[in-house]
Amino acid sequence: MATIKEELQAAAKKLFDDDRVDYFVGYAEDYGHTFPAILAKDSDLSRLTFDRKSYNNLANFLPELRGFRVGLICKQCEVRTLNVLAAEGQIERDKLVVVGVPCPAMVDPRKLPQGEADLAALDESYWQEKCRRCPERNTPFADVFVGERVSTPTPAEGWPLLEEVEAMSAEERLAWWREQMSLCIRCYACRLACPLCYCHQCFVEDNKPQWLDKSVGPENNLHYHIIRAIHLAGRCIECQECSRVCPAGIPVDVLNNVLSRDFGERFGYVAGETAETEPALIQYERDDKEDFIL
Amino acid sequence: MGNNSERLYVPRLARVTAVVEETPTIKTFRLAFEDGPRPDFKCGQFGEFGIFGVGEATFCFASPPDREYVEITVKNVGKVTRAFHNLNEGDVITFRGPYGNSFPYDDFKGKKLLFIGGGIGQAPLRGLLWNCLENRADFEQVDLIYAAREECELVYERELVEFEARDDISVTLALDPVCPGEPIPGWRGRTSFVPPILEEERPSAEGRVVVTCGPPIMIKLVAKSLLEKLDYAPGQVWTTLEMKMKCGLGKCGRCNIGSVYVCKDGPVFNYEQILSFPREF
Amino acid sequence: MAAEYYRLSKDKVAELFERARADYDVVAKTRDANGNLVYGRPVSFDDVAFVDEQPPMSAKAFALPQTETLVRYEQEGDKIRADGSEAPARDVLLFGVNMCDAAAFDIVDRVFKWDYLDDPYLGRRARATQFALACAAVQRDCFCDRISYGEDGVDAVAYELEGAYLVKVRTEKGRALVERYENLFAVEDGDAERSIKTFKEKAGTVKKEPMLESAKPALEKAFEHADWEILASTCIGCGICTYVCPTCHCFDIQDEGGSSRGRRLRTWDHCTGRTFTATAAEQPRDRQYKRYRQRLLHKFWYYPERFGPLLCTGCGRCITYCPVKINIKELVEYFGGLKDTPPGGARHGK
Amino acid sequence: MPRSAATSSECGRRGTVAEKEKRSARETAGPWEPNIVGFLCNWCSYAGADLAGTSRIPYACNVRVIRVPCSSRVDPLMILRAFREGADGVLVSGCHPGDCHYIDGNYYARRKLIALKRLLDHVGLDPRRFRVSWVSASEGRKWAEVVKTVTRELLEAGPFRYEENGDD
Repeated sequence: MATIKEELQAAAKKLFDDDRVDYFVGYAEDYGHTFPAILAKDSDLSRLTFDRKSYNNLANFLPELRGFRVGLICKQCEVRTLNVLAAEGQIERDKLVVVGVPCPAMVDPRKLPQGEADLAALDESYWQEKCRRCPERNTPFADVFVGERVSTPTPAEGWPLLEEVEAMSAEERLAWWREQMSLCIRCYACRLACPLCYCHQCFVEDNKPQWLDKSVGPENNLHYHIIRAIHLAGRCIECQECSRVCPAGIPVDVLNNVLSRDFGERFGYVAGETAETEPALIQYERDDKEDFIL
Repeated sequence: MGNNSERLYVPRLARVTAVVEETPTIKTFRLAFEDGPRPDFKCGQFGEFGIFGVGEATFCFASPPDREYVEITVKNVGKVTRAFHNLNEGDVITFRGPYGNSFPYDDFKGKKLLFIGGGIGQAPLRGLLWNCLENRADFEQVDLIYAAREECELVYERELVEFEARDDISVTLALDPVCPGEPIPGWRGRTSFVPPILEEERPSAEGRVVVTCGPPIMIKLVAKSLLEKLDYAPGQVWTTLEMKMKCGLGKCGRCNIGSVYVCKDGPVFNYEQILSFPREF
Repeated sequence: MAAEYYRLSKDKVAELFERARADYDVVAKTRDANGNLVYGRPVSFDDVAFVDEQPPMSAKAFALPQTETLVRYEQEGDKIRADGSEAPARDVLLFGVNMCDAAAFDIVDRVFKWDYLDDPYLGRRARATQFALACAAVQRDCFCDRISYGEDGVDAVAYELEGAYLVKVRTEKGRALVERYENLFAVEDGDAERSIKTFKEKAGTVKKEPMLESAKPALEKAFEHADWEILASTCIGCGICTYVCPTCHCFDIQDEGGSSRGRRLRTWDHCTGRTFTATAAEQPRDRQYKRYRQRLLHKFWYYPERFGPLLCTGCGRCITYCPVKINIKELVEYFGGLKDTPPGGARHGK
Repeated sequence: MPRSAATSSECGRRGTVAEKEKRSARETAGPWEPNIVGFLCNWCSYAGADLAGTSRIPYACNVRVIRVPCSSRVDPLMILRAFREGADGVLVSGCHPGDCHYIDGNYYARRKLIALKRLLDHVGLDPRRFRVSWVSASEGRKWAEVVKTVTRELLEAGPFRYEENGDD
């Protein structure tokens, strides 16, 4: 992976020198962590990196940089996110330079062994679950390509944790979700780490009417997570950032997977496939299948 | 100290005895305390008034300290204020306080006082204004400039007429210009923002104290014009800062600007202090 | 009171825990449903993790719970009865709490005792005894070696030596704990302070200059530094750093229920949130970097200026659990003049 | 909450919908009765319910009706808030697909309610608590049937316990 850092730093420097961007959003390496960084013309580009801990979805930082010309490092997750954002009219395409990077499959920080580990060598058991289902590791389109194309192993089928929870009875599922929700501290990191949660005033901030009580507890938390999943129905591209950032380790993306799978089976719908794919809830078919309406 | 200090957050209860509709969006509520003596407050202090089931909000005392009743003026802008606007006479509200500091009344004695109120900002000034008028001899001169967005937004309109009739206070009323230069038909006052009026009247800084309250943008522009064009010293311009507050007694960490807690060290500040704060505005 | 030193052999810790449960409401580290280490109320010592590992959530919730009822009200006829929450019924023993959590209480007490006495918080603090377990190694992102607090506010602390713990008792509450279970403790005769010093050197928790307190003068001039915008704009404004933090204490007051029955409660809030200071008139902190700047300056400038100690014990949780790994120590060093290169290299001007 | 559309004699003496405080008191006389919030679209289901009333069709009066312009006006937030405020069951009723006064309002509503139904089923909420029906303006009898089935099933399901949250 050594060369990808130099290629990235060269690409960033070229964009600044050609005055094509005001900001460059990528990953930086410092104090033992890899983290998202917004760099300007005079920033020290030598920190730029791309490794298997570059799991943040960088499309999440575009709203804060609205109006500026931005260079954005994009792996497959970011590209599918940009497709959804473009379909929803949130992208100023002419102000965006997509820097495509082939993705080496990201590691799940919770599975990382303590202390230093050679990330490149970590096998599938350390990967984030989404990476096993990744259909294509190379970015389909980009303004600037960096790094050589990589081969994509055949994607795994299904959602293991979702299927495990669905195997339980209704009472067991309710008890399981209530127990998970008793660990939720409503920090809203899952909402704010999600690039598709960009509403200026979110329903959790409403108080006229007050949809959601501010007190923390299993019921209120469950209501919040259900509505969050509804608002991502047919939009979520399963970058799994919401589950990664949860300090209590709650697999909140399972709720999103319920609808991704259901919308796939029921409407043949895959979120973020192309920039023209309309969000699922603003379109319909006359014969949409349903099995519960009286 | 606040009310029953051993139960800091348990509020006292007060009953609404009168509701006056000042403007379509602003009402004044008169409150009576039946569970004990009326809270003893000074001009400039505030309280946390609330409605059980809805919430609490921060309002300054809009009546002079020596009246037997307490009045607050509420603009309908949010969840709690809307619930206040649905109150009728006889309804019960909750109260915690009085909190915060007050206008340095004694330092103002012997000076010329210029009150500059903007819209709902007239509420915190009203208590002090009546206090000064009832001890008018303490002050060399009392002037009032009161501005509002439009005529139906004029707060305490009956009292403004009363002040205009008095000879010991000069009153200038102003509405925001709809289109510059054109007077508003049937309007007796000026049609201009406050800073141009100040720069035209040029009230001298000599022995004068300005007390201003209104939308933050008005306070900033008024202070700017006083300090930069009319060479007032920052210490002569007093205001009450409006930061979001929840506890009102220095615990919830919400109202601070730099190391200053607006609910404990304020809300009344002079511009000398404000200029020493970090530039949060 | 002068410190006293005792020995507690490792095999007596289980017995101390079991016996303490009769007299105290014992809080100790245990595992939750997802395997996270948490401060909980384990029933038997087998569930207790008597380790120095740091739980994601600090012990703050045992003095300032995340959601707490301040007032319950009930309509009776035309009268409304409102009563406050009850003080805790039993003494609480924080058994094996990290030093950075134990010391945080002493720092936060100052704002809750400032003029008005916050009775719900102080009620719990009065009945709490802290029996800390010193860290034998620096953990992931800790920097308590750069913060000058020591063992302040800790009733008793155990240092793990060969086969036994050296227990240093610092307050009346600490002595009461030891006296109550006298037969488990032996008086320490050796040079206790020296073995504590060697313990800290081995653990790497000896204080190292420059201390972060020294950043305050430069921070006071850095409010309008151009690099805040670029370094803190990656902050997504979630509540993790403030909720996991042992010293962040900001809260919101809300009502729940109908007009005739319900409660007025207090619940944690975070200054990094979008609506923390939003009012009808304006929002002074309208950009995300201003909100992050508020959190850092409150801890390293505003609070020490007002109450003395930094509002930080260097536990590093806000770095470990930050979704974008913003490093508060590096930013304090950069804006506080202790370092001249910004973390991650982002910078506006030269 | 407006006056209930059901005006059958059986319900008359219970009068208008109680203010939410009385309902949360829950000590209504007699055995426990399920408390159902019904979102009825103005053009079809509300008219159908009205027809049931004017045709003197007796049926249970457990449904507190909220009239909405179209079934697609019903936001999942309202449905979950209804459970939070004390509802034991929520019924959303609109025009049959194709009859919508706004042409395709109920088609959008169908997808949104499918998504909510799938999530509520997944987290284990009793499926009898959240029901959707298509009732046209002429189907007074069907409306009475729908309410009867929903009420009967909720009597079996029992009250919806919304736990008081997060006390220390």
